[in-house]
Amino acid sequence: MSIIDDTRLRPAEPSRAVVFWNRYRRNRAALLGLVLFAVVVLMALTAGLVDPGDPLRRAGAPLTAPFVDMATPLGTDQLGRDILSGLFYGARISLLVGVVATLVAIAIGVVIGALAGYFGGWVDDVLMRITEAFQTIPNFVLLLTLVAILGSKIEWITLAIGIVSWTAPARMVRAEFMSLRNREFVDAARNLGVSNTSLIFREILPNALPPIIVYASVIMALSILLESALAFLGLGDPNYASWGNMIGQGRAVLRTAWYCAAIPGIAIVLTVLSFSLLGEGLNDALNPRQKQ
Amino acid sequence: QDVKTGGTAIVHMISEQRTLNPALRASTGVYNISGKIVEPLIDKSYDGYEPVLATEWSSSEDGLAITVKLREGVRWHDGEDFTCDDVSFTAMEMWKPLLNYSSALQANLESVDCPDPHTAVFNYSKPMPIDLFVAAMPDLGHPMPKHLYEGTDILKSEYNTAPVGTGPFKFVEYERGQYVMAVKNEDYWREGYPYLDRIVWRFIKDKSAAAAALEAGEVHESGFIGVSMADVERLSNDDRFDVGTTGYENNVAHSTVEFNHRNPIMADLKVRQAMYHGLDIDYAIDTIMRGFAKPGRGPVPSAGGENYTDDVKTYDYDPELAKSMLDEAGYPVKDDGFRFKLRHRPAPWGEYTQLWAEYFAQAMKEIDIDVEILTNDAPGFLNGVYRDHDFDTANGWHQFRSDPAVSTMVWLRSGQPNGTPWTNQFGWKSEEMDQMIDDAASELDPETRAEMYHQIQRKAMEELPVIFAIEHPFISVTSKKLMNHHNTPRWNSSSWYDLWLDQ
Amino acid sequence: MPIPPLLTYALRRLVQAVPVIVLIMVGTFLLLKLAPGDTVDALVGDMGGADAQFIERLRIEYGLDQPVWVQLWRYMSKLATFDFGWSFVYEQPVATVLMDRLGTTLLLMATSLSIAFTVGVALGAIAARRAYSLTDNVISTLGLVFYATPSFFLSLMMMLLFSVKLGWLPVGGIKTIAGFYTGWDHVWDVALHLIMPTAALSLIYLSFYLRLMRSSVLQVADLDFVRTARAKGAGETRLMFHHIMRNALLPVVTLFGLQFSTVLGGSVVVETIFTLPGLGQLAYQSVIQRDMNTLMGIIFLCSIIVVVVNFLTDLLYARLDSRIELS
Amino acid sequence: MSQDRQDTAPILEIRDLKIALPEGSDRPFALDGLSLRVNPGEIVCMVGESGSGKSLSAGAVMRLLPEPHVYVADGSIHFEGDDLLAKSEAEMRGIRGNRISMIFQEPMTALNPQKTVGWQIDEVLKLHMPAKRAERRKHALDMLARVQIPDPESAYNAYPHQISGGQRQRVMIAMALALSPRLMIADEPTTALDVTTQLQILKLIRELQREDGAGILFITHDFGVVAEIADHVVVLRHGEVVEQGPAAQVLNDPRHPYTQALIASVPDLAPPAPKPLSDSPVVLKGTGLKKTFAARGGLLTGKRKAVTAVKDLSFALRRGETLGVVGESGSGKTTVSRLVTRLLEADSGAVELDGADLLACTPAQMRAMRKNIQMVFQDPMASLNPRKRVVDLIAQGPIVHGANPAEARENARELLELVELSPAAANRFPHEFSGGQRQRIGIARALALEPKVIVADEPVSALDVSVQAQVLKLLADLRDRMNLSLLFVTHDLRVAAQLCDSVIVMQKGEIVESGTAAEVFTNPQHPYTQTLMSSIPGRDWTPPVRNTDAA
Ligand SMILES: Nc1ncnc2c1ncn2[C@@H]1O[C@H](COP(=O)(O)OP(=O)(O)OP(=O)(O)O)[C@@H](O)[C@H]1O
Ligand SMILES: Nc1ncnc2c1ncn2[C@@H]1O[C@H](COP(=O)(O)OP(=O)(O)OP(=O)(O)O)[C@@H](O)[C@H]1O
Ligand SMILES: [Mg+2]
Ligand SMILES: [Mg+2]
Repeated sequence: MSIIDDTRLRPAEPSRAVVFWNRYRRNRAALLGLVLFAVVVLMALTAGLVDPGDPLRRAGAPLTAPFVDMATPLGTDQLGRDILSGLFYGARISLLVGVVATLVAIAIGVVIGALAGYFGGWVDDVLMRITEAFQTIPNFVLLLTLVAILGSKIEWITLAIGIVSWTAPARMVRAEFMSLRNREFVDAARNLGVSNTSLIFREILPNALPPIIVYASVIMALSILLESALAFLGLGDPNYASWGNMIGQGRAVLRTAWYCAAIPGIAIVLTVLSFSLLGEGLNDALNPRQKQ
Repeated sequence: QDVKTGGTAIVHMISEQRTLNPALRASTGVYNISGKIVEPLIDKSYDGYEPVLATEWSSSEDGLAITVKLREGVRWHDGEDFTCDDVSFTAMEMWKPLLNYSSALQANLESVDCPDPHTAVFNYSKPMPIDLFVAAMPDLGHPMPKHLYEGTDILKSEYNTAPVGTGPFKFVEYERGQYVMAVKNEDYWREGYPYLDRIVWRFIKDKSAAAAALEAGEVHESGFIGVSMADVERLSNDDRFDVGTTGYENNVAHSTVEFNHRNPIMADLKVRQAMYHGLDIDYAIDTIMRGFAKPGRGPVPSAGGENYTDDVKTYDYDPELAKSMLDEAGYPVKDDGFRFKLRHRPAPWGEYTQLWAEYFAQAMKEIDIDVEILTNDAPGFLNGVYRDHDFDTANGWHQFRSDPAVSTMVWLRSGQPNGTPWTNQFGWKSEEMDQMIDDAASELDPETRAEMYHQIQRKAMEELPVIFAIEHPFISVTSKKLMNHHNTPRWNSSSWYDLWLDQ
Repeated sequence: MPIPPLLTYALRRLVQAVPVIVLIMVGTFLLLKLAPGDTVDALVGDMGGADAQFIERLRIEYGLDQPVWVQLWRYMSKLATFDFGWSFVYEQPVATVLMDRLGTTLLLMATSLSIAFTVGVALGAIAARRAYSLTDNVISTLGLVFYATPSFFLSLMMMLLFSVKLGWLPVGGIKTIAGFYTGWDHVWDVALHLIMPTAALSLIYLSFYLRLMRSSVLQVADLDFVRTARAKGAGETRLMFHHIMRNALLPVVTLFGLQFSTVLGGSVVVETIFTLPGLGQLAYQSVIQRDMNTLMGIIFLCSIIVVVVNFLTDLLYARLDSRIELS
Repeated sequence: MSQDRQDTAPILEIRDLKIALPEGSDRPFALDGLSLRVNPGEIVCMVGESGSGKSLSAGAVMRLLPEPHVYVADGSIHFEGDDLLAKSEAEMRGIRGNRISMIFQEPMTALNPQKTVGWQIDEVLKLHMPAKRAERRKHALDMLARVQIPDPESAYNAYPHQISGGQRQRVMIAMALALSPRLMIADEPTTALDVTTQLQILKLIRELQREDGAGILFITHDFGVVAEIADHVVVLRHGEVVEQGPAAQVLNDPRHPYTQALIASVPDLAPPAPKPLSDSPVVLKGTGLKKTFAARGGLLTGKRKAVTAVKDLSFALRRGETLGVVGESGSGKTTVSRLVTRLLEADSGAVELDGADLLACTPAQMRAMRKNIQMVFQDPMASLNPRKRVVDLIAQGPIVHGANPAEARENARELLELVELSPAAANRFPHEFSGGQRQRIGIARALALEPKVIVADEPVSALDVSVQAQVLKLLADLRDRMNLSLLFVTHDLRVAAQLCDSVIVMQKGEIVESGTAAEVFTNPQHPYTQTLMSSIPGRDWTPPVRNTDAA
């Protein structure tokens, strides 16, 4: 053994998950985000277990204030529906809308962005023109149009939100792909005879994911806000208790029964906040740039 | 109290009225503005029909000719004289071919003769009941100045959005999306009127914002339930405002539940009756309408005068009964906990319609019927229900227009072409009912006519082609600074010549 | 005479924008045709009903009885001559309808975006400067909270507080109706009316700029040339203003261009609540009314605005980034 | 001489400096007990492998450590007798750039891209020199002239991106010397530059320092540079000083085994005896290759000028031969390697592999052909997919070409042993290895397909010298054992000299000279080749006889 020896391995590092977690928990705000997020998830999961069943059922006298009747601890709305129950079921809808719309947006964005960024040239030109077109139409107006076409079913609303949100991830994926496709490991794989599809999805995509995952939290937050704005305009799906619907209807009684709108409003603020904080935490953990 | 003259009254309007020509568009929204600028031949007061531009009217024996005497010395806002030519032109060029609803009413109008400048003779090919004619005139009888329209494309005339009339106020400007303004007509034929200097209609789409504007004193009146029901109730306890339904006697609406009778389940009378028993109408009136309503009793509302009767079959809230009726009808509860599933389309107008739909779904769930609400915007709704018939149940509100013949009967009469909104597109057809409606429409004797409508009303309550669940007038919130307000049964559509502002 | 490079550049951008705009127009047209119902349905709905012949006649009048592609062709060939057509809902030429609203919307967007931009950038820079301190935490948290608050919620709360409770600000509208102000009084009046809507819009977008600027500053502060400047003996303030800011602004400027159209969408809700006669609300109404021509006009106008704004941000970018030369 | 050094008053004196690293780092102290002094007019070179703490010691002197995570835990730093560690931040600002100045490695990024060169020089003057604007401008122009920038006036108004890398580094130097500092710290100031430019810069630093009599703390990892410039050498390893002394002594008679090993790793310039290859078959042959990067410009930049990266290039590579491609940055070396492997499409020309024209293959045929021609890349980190385990990285090629995955993985483990890595490495991810180890994995991956030709683009230029030697040795061993042909691209002439049988020298996309390594190195014909050869830093220094076994 000589003094300089580069064949001896370093001791094995802790697994990625552990490293990730260690980085993540350094950010205290992100931890708060995680806790809030966990609460929302828990609410979504336990809706129906903890609380009286159907959130659309008449549960008590209309417009009972919070903490007055213990059967409806957070009060009831105009039709006597239990707000607490709506809050729990609403968590389910908000998460569902957030997650599914995000998946849709990311899926479209990844495909378009990956093809444009990987192939460049005219493929890029065509796809980017389409992306620009989508970006130029105000997204909320497009959303309204889609909802006008598809109707206000929660499935369609979610899909529509996904459709209006894909441009940003597409641009991002494209940028990532454009920088990654010139990286040597891509050349290395190509030089091994790997096909384009595998190059795109097996070699490049996994490396492009971290910023996309971070951005997913932004889309998720925006999706929830979009859904609530739709509901505010009366275009929500009334078959489900969603926070947006609750605010949309609650605001009619804002002056007399503030809690109908304020409680779900705060729930939205906290949930969106949790996504944002989560996103920042993920960003710190996945793309460590600056050392604190 | 002494009348004060001058001042500007500011009125809230929920939605913008793009055209202001009441001879092209019959809708309360249009009248709300145009009523002050353009006058009808006849208006309605609490004492009955009141001459405006017409001074007297009479019918020939056979009902084929109606003669109307016109007021003399009336001038259009541009200074031209108002004459029979204007009436004749408007009736033939606008009321008959272009005016919604009026086309059906005037379908048999052959010509309008002008024996002298202030006499108009309406010639019909089939008898026209004078009562019906008169009842229709406040809404469907606005003459427009011939000299401004003749020889132009009437639908694209600039005067459609800048109307020239004979009314107490003259149109000034229309700022899209913001307001319409009209000023005092110094040359008004009613001497000494109007009191106000100016009226401004402000468009505020958002109901909460409208309530805020009322409270901030930026708006004096909001009609047609322009604020949320909660705010109506709240402001009714605020002594700065008069809140009430007076002045809407001629503008009463029903909140309804409509069935698609093409669906065999809905076609089953027992099911419809059971569903009616499942609806707690009183609860809905209390919570949704805040008490400003009463239970419906069929197609003619209590505001329908002699044509109305309350001697009809009624359906009390009794969910247990409803359930057993459904069981009997052969729709027991299945494994999924429901008897059957309904796709329900709510009309997208207004907060309480939405709530009514949600209450309907809620109530149906109590009797084990699953209701899926399909929300759409207006064209989507109208298409879904009235053209594609893609629904099981629907709800909305329908306005009664002072006479059953020109309003509610279309919901029961079969035979309208597909896609005509607010007609019987429900797949319900009863030869008997059709006959009864036709007979009533051409019956000239008022008493017999009323009796015929009672029959129709009773039959409708038995067979329930549509549930006329709640009858509600509209509600106004009015600042107490306004005087002489809501003093006619269609006040928001009237000319407001005697309105004044106490300040 | 040689054409100035800026002009050629502008021309090239214009030519590039044409296919995008055509794509948008055709896409929107077809999309809207997919929606159930048409203008006539909406109009009749608005009127409170009409009889069958009347409806039939309107359809023919508006050309809605033609096959879709005929309608599309008619529309596009008119558009090519900058004829936006007639709005059946407003019974006015679309161009008039749009021009009525454009001013308000541009005013609203311009003020809220510039406030959002300047305040966001300033706060972002301050937060980054004191990264991980209390100041940073307060600024960042506030930014996130505003970002997380639905705009309608914020608007309603503001209206409740400032108009109803305190009576300081008018509830809505763009000016005092029947106020008949002129000159500076008019300007002041409009400004008063715009305070709340502007605040509601800008607070939301502010947080975007704030967060981006913060991370951008942190990133730039780590770059070598900042270290060089430090080694020259430059103080923190000098570093921030002369070295970091300008470089950190670049991504923020890009976002500014990208976000412009989003703001128009975002203003739908705010305009509705504050009754501002702007394009956002008009767009929403046009969708609901199936007012094809008006909606298409808005989208067209909006595309033009976005193209212009992107062009301007590119110029700004080029001005800020000496590495880019327009040719 | 060592006596003299102690007598003069030092400009900089560091004693027992300890710099603490944040918790969780690989070692608690980045620097542990560094002592050194810099006398006036003296260049002290600090050498050591990557991560040994060189940059942090410079940071400590400037008081620009990334506190509070990294801080001076112990020791003292005296500058002209003053205790720097006791100075306030304001006092330090007065010293930085004025009495102590600094040059950094990357001239690309060390200048603010948004400010003109003149502004940036002016900034340092403005901060420390009470003078009028015109006066400062004149001074700045003088400085630019002093660092031999051709047209100082236009350089003054230029943005950094408008001048070349070498000129940028001159600007940095001008900035550093503008106020005649007592001490200048240069952190690898020439590493990013071409050999020819490097030599010019080194000479410039030397001259200017002679004129001003400043002390220089010069950080480098290249013993060639040390030999070129140093008066005194400090050798660092893992934050500890292993040896220091006068340059001549450390270079020619290193005492510490580590220093000895380091010096032994420096390739010497004598090429090996030519192998008898003329009768082996040609495996790879390029004819008339041409590549022009036609410029599809960005939206904003418009059309860029077309760059001809390679024009009319022909070569032949025989079995068992190593063909070196040398030339300075931008001469087209990488382009050649990518054309040959068809990672770039050539504009014209042919590449024959065992007689088959690669450039004429269909994509599918090409994928099959790739088996025969493999690559080793420059950046050992960037060329390994960070999301894949080593075993999968190595087995990927065979699996793509139809091998049984389980067998391919088994093979991969064996290959790891071949490149002298423990099979335990198989299940790790690339980031868990050092640079040299990663390059070994890269070699194993190339070998997994049992190719006929390996194309290596600067395979060792990202590695420390010591490791470089080992990787080169491995490569040479494998080549000989498996009778591989190697197309070896490098800008480092020392490396080329050590490994290559024949060499082609490129300039601006063209071959200016080719021949056996021995011919080209001992008797360069073309003037360009001659300049290249004479620019090799420390070319007059021959590392002492290897008395340690470096491997
Ligand atoms: N900001 C920091 N935070 C934590 N660790 C650091 C920081 N900067 C440097 N280090 C660690 O300190 C050690 C010495 O770093 P330094 O930059 O001085 O090395 P170097 O000798 O200059 O290496 P190179 O030749 O690669 O530039 C390394 O192990 C590095 O990981
Ligand atoms: N993708 C590309 N697009 C445009 N120009 C390019 C591209 N790749 C290389 N060039 C240009 O081609 C020329 C040759 O580049 P190449 O990378 O082959 O040089 P090199 O000899 O490998 O340099 P280095 O030693 O810096 O790696 C350079 O002028 C470079 O700017
Ligand atoms: Mg270093
Ligand atoms: Mg290269």
